[in-house]
Amino acid sequence: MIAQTIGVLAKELLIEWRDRSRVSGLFFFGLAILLMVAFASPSEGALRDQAAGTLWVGLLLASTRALDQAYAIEMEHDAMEAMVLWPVDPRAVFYGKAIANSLLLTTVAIGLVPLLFAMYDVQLRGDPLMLLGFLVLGCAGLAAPGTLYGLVTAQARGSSVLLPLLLFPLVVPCILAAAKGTGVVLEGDPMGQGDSWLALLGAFNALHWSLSGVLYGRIAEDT
Amino acid sequence: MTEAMKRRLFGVAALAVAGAALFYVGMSDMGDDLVYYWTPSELIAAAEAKEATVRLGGMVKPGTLDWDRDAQQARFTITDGDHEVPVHCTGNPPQMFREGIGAVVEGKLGTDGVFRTDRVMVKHSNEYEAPDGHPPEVQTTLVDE
Amino acid sequence: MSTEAVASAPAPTKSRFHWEHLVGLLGLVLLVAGQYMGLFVAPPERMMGEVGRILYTHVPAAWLAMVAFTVAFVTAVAHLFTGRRGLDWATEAAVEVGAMLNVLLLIQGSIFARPTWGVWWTWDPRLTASAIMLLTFVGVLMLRGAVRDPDRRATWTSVATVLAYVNIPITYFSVKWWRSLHQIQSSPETVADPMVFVLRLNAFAFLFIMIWFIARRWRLAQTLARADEAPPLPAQEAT
Amino acid sequence: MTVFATAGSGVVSGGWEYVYAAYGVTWLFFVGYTVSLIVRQRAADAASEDP
Repeated sequence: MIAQTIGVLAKELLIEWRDRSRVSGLFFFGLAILLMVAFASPSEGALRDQAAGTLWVGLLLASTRALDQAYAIEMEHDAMEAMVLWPVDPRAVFYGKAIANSLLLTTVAIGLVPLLFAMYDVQLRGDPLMLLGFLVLGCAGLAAPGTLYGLVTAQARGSSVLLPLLLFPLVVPCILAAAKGTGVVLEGDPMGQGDSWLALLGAFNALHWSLSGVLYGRIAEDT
Repeated sequence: MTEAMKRRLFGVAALAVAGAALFYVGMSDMGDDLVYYWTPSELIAAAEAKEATVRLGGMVKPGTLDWDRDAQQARFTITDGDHEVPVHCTGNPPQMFREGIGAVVEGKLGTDGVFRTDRVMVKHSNEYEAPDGHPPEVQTTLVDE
Repeated sequence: MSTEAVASAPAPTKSRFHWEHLVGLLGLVLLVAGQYMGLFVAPPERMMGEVGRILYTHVPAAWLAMVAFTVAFVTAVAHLFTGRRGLDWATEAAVEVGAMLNVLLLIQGSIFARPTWGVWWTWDPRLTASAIMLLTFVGVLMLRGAVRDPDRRATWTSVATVLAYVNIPITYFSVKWWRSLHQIQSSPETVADPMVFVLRLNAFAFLFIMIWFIARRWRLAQTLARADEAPPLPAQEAT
Repeated sequence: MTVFATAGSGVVSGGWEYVYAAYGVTWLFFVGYTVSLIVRQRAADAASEDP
C-alpha cells in the first residue's frame, strides 16, 4: 500500500509539474485575496493585526479551488470508474492525492508569506521553523478532509457550493489554530502559546488523516 | 497476512490514532497555556509584555470603578493583593461587572503603565443559586478552567 | 442487497397507532409540568434573577441536541458496517432533529445572552462551537439533498455524519482556547437542589419528545423511500 | 427595558420578557416541527398510495 501511495503521489505530482498553471493560478488567487482584504481594511494598524488570519482565509479559499479540481482530470476522462476497477488500494489513492494536495497548498503558502510580510508590514519575531510547522500542518489539515470531500462533491449536484459548505465548518479548528499560531509567531509570544496551537493542529491532523483514509475506501466502493 | 486482515488492521490502527488524538486534546493540559492569564505581579515582572497582546486577571479593586456609561468607557484597577494595574476600558463591560468581582481583561500594557483593553470578561462562578440559598462554596478560583 | 430487504419487508401498517406515540405523550405531559415549574415554581437565580429561568429550557435543548447527534453518529457507524437502509433513515432523522434542536438552542442562547451579557451574540466558546456544529450538520443535510442514488446517498451521509461528529470535541476545544473564558459546564453538583429537579424534569421531557420526533421522522423517511422504489406503474400499464 | 437600569449592580433584575421569549420559542419550535412532520407524512402517504 505504501508503494502504491508513492505511485499515486508521483502521478499527481507529475501532472502538476507538467501543467504548472494550477500552482501559479492558486498562488495568484491567494495573492488577490491578500490584496482585497487590504482594501477592505480600515487602517494599516488593523492590517497588521489581521495579517495571519488573512493568510489563512486566503489559503482556505484557495484550497477549495484546488480540491474542486483534484478530481477534474479523472472526471474529464471518465476515469472515476477506472480508478475503482484499477487494482490500486483506494486508501493509496486517498493518501497519494492528499499528500499531493498538501504539498501544493504548502507551496502556495510559502510563496505568499514573503508577500504578506511586505504588504501587511509585519515582521517575524518568532521562530521561522515554527512558522514553517504551522504552514505545513495547517495545509495538511485542510487537505485531508478536503481530498475526501472533493471526491464526494465532484459527483454531486452543485458541487461548487457543497464543498465549502461541508469543508469550512469541519476545518474551523485547523484554521483557528493555524491562524492563531501564525499570529503568535509573527507578533512574538510572551505567554508561550505557540506550542499549544501546534499541538492542537497536530491532533487535528492525526484525527483527520487517519479517519479519512478509512472512510475514503468506503466511499470509493460506492462511486 | 491476507488482504482482508491487512485492511482490518489498518482500520483498527487508524481508529486508534483518531481516538488517541481526541483523547490527547481532551485530557492534556495544553489548553492551560492558552487559557492562562497573568496576575498583575506577573505582568509587571514581564518586561517584554509591553507590546504583545496579553491577558490580565484579578479582582476589581473595590472603590476604584469609575464607569462613564455615556462615553462607554470605564476605569478601574485590577489587583491580586500584592500589585495592582490601572485599566482603561473602552466599550461597556458586561452587566454583571461590579467592584470586587473577578475579571480578566485582554489588551496591551501601555508605556505609561495603564492597561488598555476593549475586552472585559467577568468570571462569575458556574454555580446557579437561589438568592437565599446556601452560600457558594467554590468561589475561590477566579478562572475555573 | 438493501433493495431486497426493503421489498420483502412487510407493507406499512395501516393502523394509526405506533409505540412512539406513548413516549411522545409522556414527553408532552412532562414538558407541560417542567416548563410550568421552570416559569413559576422554581426560585429565581441568585445572580441572574428571573432571567435565570431560561436555563430550564435552554440547557435541555443543548443536551438533547448533543444526544440527537450522538444517535446519528451511532446509526451512521452501524450503517457503514451493515449497509442496512433503516439505519440510514435513522441517521437522516436524527441529524434533522438534532439540527432543529441546535437552531432552537442558538435562539434561546441569544435571548439568554442579551440580559446577562448585554449582547445578542458573543464569540463565546460554547456559542461558537454550537454554531459551527449546526453548520457541519446542515452541510450533511445539504449533501443528502444533492445526491439521488439511495445507496450512494446513504454511504455519503454516514461518512459525513461520522466526520462531523468526531470533529465536535476538537472544534469545542479550539474555540474554547481561542476565546478562552466561560463558566464551566454546570453539572448537578454545582446547581442548587430545587433547580436540579426542574432541570431534570425538562431534560426528560425533551428526551421523550426527541425520541418521538426521530421516530416520526424515521417513518417519514421510510415512506418516502418506499414511494421512491415502487415500480413505475403507469409505464407498465402502457405496454 | 428594566434590565439595563441596574447595569453595574452585578445582579440581573426583571427581564421577564426574555424568559417568556425563550420559553415561547421552545414551544414554537416543537409545535412547528410537529406540524412539518405531519404535513410531510401526509404528502408522502398520498404519493406512495396512488402513484
